[in-house]
Amino acid sequence: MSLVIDAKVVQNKQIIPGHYRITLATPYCTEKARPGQFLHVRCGSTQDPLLRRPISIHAVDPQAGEVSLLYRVAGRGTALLAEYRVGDMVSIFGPLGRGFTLPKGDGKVCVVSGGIGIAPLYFLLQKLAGLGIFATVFQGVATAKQILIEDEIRELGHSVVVATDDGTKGFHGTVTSLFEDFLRGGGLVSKPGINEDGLVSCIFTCGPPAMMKRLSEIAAQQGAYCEVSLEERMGCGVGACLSCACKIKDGSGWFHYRRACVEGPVFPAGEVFWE
Amino acid sequence: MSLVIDAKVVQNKQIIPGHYRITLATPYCTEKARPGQFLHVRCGSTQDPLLRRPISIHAVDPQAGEVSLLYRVAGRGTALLAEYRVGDMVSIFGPLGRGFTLPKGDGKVCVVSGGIGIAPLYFLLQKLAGLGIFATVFQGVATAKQILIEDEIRELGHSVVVATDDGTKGFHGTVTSLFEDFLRGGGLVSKPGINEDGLVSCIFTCGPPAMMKRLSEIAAQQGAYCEVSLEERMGCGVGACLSCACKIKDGSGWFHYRRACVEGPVFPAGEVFWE
Amino acid sequence: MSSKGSNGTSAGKPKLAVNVGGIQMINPVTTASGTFGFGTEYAPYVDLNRLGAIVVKGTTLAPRAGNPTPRLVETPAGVLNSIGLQNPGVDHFIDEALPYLAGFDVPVIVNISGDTVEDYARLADRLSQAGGVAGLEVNISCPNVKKGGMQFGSDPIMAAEVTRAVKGKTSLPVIVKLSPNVTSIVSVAEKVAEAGADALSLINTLLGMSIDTKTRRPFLGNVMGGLSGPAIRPVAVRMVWQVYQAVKLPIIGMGGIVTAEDAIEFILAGATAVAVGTANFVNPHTTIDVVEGIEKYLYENGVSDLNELIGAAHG
Amino acid sequence: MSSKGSNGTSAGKPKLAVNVGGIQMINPVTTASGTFGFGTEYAPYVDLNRLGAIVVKGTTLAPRAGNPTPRLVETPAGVLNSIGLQNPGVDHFIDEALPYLAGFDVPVIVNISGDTVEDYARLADRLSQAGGVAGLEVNISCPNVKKGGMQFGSDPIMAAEVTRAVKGKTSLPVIVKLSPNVTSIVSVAEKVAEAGADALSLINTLLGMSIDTKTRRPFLGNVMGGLSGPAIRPVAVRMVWQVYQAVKLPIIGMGGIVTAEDAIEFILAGATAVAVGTANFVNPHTTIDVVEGIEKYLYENGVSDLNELIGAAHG
Ligand SMILES: Cc1cc2nc3c(=O)[nH]c(=O)nc-3n(C[C@H](O)[C@H](O)[C@H](O)COP(=O)(O)OP(=O)(O)OC[C@H]3O[C@@H](n4cnc5c(N)ncnc54)[C@H](O)[C@@H]3O)c2cc1C
Ligand SMILES: Cc1cc2nc3c(=O)[nH]c(=O)nc-3n(C[C@H](O)[C@H](O)[C@H](O)COP(=O)(O)OP(=O)(O)OC[C@H]3O[C@@H](n4cnc5c(N)ncnc54)[C@H](O)[C@@H]3O)c2cc1C
Ligand SMILES: Cc1cc2nc3c(=O)[nH]c(=O)nc-3n(C[C@H](O)[C@H](O)[C@H](O)COP(=O)(O)O)c2cc1C
Ligand SMILES: Cc1cc2nc3c(=O)[nH]c(=O)nc-3n(C[C@H](O)[C@H](O)[C@H](O)COP(=O)(O)O)c2cc1C
Ligand code: FES
Ligand code: FES
Repeated sequence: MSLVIDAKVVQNKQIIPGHYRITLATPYCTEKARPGQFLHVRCGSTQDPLLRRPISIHAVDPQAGEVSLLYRVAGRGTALLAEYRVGDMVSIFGPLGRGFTLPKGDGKVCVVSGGIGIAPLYFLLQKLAGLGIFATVFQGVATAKQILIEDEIRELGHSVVVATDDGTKGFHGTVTSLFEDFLRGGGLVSKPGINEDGLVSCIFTCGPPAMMKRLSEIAAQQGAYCEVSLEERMGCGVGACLSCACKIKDGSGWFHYRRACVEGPVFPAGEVFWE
Repeated sequence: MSLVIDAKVVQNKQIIPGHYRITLATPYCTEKARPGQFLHVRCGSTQDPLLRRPISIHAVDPQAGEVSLLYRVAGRGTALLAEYRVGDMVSIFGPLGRGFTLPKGDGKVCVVSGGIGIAPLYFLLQKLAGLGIFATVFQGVATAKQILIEDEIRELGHSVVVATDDGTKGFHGTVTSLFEDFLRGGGLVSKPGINEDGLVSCIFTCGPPAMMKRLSEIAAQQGAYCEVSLEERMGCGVGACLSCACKIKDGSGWFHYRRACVEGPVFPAGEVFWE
Repeated sequence: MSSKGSNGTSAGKPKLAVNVGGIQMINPVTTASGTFGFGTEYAPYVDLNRLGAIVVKGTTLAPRAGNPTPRLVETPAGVLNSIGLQNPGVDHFIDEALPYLAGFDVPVIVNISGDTVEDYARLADRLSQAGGVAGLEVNISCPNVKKGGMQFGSDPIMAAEVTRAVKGKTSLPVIVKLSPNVTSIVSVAEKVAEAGADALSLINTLLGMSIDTKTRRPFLGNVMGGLSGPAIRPVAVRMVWQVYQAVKLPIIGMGGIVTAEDAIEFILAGATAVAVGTANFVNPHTTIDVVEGIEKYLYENGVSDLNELIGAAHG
Repeated sequence: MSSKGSNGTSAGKPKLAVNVGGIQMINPVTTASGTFGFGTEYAPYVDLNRLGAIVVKGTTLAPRAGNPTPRLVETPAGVLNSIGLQNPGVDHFIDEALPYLAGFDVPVIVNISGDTVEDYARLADRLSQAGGVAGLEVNISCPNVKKGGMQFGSDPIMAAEVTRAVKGKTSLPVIVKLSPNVTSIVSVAEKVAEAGADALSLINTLLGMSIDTKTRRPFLGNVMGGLSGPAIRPVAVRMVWQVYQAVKLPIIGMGGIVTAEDAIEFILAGATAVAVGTANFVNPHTTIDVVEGIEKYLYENGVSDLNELIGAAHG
């Protein structure tokens, strides 16, 4: 079960311009959370903004009993969240939603992020490292300054390659092009230690819809299992309001709506009805 | 002219339960403010609460360029204000309104407060002390624990006598009874140094309407000049919205509405159309 | 008063029970349709047996897919939604949701919507025979569907017709849920009362919209949506006040209730019961907090029975 | 585009000027009647010459004392007011306020209210002869007065009658201000358009109320009041959107505008101009901030003329 908790802010720091990491003391969530799940966060204490904001669980520190969120200041709610200081209490509700399926078999695991999409994937990478699974992380950002937590990911033992839209660092182009390049065994990433495990068996991705759609096509071509984390505006977070409807294939070539907050936000890429 | 300014919080401290004093760095207001004027304060940064809150200027420190407000946590806005910490910025608009008329002639000056009504009167007492005028302050509160800034007033050179509804300190009864007792030369306050200047020439008062009404009657009987600071719900603070209407005598035995924010909040007691 | 409680005050807890058109509720707090799912979703957070009643998500004859996304956008102190009555249809409701709810000891009120008067009648018929339903809430006021919905709600004659059709097919208490998007809510309430409604729910959402200045297009997939939440409370309280003065039916008041104080505002205006809607999204425990807060208010104000407060602000 | 500005973008500032039913405005931003006094009150904070127009406090034939206090109560993201059209009467306005405003180079629009159709006609007559008035805004929608006011606004036939009466007595542009407390704002707008209105203002306040749970009595001295502020913006935008689709008159949009983005939302929905109301109370400089913000938006989005954005969200 998920709970509404007032959690104490342990840290709330801007890590790159417009992006913050907030660390909350919450042994309950630390214990319950699985990668891909989110917290429904109350930003501020008044009726404006009114609703909670869904933010993925970014990292978990079981020893300290702390959970971290990595967030981009996108509007009013996240701007208020950025004002919280150490010692303040934040009302969180969670962990909520269905997370990533941890891989069991062999084969290469790839993690592909676009922008702030790296947030939930880091927690996944923590868990993978704990299972002795080391992934190659493809991080796409607009420009070098927006690269997030590259070192932290390396510290877990994973490899990281970066694509920037403007070519200021790493691969010059989209992260999907970088990934395709990798699959072809070419270019920037075909250096020792990255592409040597052979077949890609599993892809986890979070980012803009167009990126995730393209990756799900690539995964299908490769015969790799792929999971995507979808974003939809949320109300209740518990499946009651039907606002977070996502189009999921219904088996007959058409779609039915599924709720990102309970049946997702992580879905097998092959089940998503992409538009 | 009054201005909208973001002023830095120098201090914000609970001085008795539910009552705070906030000190703001604002040389502009320090210079412009006159006793009885108020600031229109934005509590929080969102659209709930939406309106500013009128709070009287409580004290001014010209050397430091600081203005203090003394406020009671009455609802949502003041509760949010209590959360501001040193270094935060508060949006203030002011000084606004018409303040007290500083006395020129001889005769005893009396200052009578009920509850949080002491807030604007302290600034008046600062100014009076500066003019070498020392007043007798009658402070009425419900119970001893709610006595406010008694020592600070004494430090300015004024005398203070207290009335508590429950008799836990000073006079047991209302502050108006205490004041009447004083006028009759009796009881608690007729000790050396208080009632020796002779006739009361001037009364300044702020507190619950019933208290101010009674005082204005007493003042009329005594032939003393009396000013009251009225409270009415405010919108704009500049005279445009007509929400802060106060009933003022129109000369024909009836009343017309006057705006507390520009024609007040301080009015000569004799002009108020009491109900 | 012969005995005193151990804490020295008058004996016993204040009485919270109310009766809404024949539905006996242990307290005046219920859920606003569409904000509490079928109850299941909130069961981990709320002991459903502690609610006065549960009003479930709007049900239609056939399943509905609902509107395109985005379906929800926040506005100042409010929320616009255009869910579009997504629901699995009445048969699925009867087969799947009702048996689950039968496990609780709480009146279940089913919110029904149709495209035609006949639809409403058939829904009433089906649900009356299903068993386990305590009452019907007739939604003649949903702004989020093309046909039916608000059209019925904004025309007093049509509203009465739907009411009569439902009454003709059921012996369950019939609560008619009114639309606030009308010139005179009182006219609609009067006609619906004449047509035999047992109670009224008000208000449904205000029709609104919001435009994204980045894309220069409406935010909601369905362009317009229904405004709910604290923003609309003053309108809702006013309508309860007006209808209470004009019509002698019990009212379920709703629109922006977040705290017990908000609920009491509605009760003082004339509501016999209140429903919590959007606030559930913010705090899943709101309904119970409101129940407890009302009890505390009664206690602190020396009111022994909630019924004494109903309409008390009319003085 | 032959020349480029020094910063590399297309030459020149974006054009902000609009025309509202014959009133030429240097930008689309005006003030909502009753929230900006007679202009004087805000002159220390706002260079009145930088406004598109000034709409002054509602004026009546005879002076009015207004309603009992309290007249204002805050609600979530909104404000309820029941000022009750306190004003010194049209003669006083003409003698005292107009000469002051004549010192500025800004169109002055006078908001008029009456108890009878005849009142409106006489006000139109008086003000047309006074000189210095750029247009009349006919308030058929004030919820805070017993007679007239909203009654006219909620009945399309009456609304049209008032419009015709005013048009018959003036050659000034006539803007009719509509009430949102109706089932169909479009029906009212259509009738008013037929009756010869030159422009429409929408919306006035939503009728609401609030009850004090401590005293158990309505907060406002006048019981009900008009709801304004950000809370009502979704309703206002929706109404502008609907009326824009149905009626070919320029619209002054208002209801909860606080930022330039809010103003653009109204313009995209179909407003030619916008009015800032309650937000003036929060920040006396709001009107100018909105003017500057709109200019910035146009600039950043490469829109050379604001008129291109009017109704652009209809796509
Ligand atoms: C399951 C889930 C997990 C998420 N995890 C993260 C995360 O780890 N880090 C992070 O920075 N963000 C995350 N988001 C997105 C985050 O919820 C939004 O950025 C946030 O709600 C914006 O709130 P705001 O008040 O700051 O912005 P608003 O003022 O509400 O809106 C600003 C902008 O954000 C967009 N937006 C608002 N709500 C959502 C939403 N629910 N989904 C997508 N876009 C939205 C709006 O379209 C608008 O352009 C997640 C969203 C979901 C659904
Ligand atoms: C000119 C003036 C000077 C003031 N000076 C001070 C001061 O120095 N210190 C101080 O503590 N308070 C002062 N007040 C009162 C103060 O403005 C209110 O307590 C405050 O606005 C309450 O805001 P809130 O959001 O905390 O309460 P809300 O949630 O808005 O309301 C809580 C309670 O406060 C009452 N209230 C709300 N607004 C007003 C108002 N404008 N006037 C009176 N009561 C109101 C309500 O009736 C309610 O019971 C002054 C008021 C005026 C008009
Ligand atoms: C997401 C959502 C879905 C809703 N669905 C329904 C519905 O199916 N049937 C109905 O009668 N009302 C529906 N409503 C309206 C609510 O029941 C209620 O009347 C309204 O939201 C006002 O209450 P609130 O402000 O407490 O939310 C819905 C409201 C919301 C926010
Ligand atoms: C205090 C106050 C007084 C008002 N007085 C008038 C008036 O005299 N005439 C009128 O047509 N509208 C009046 N209105 C309505 C506003 O002009 C405007 O239509 C409404 O407030 C919505 O805009 P806002 O949300 O920006 O305030 C008044 C509004 C307020 C808040
Ligand atoms: S957010 Fe309410 S159903 Fe998903
Ligand atoms: S507060 Fe607006 S006129 Fe006084």
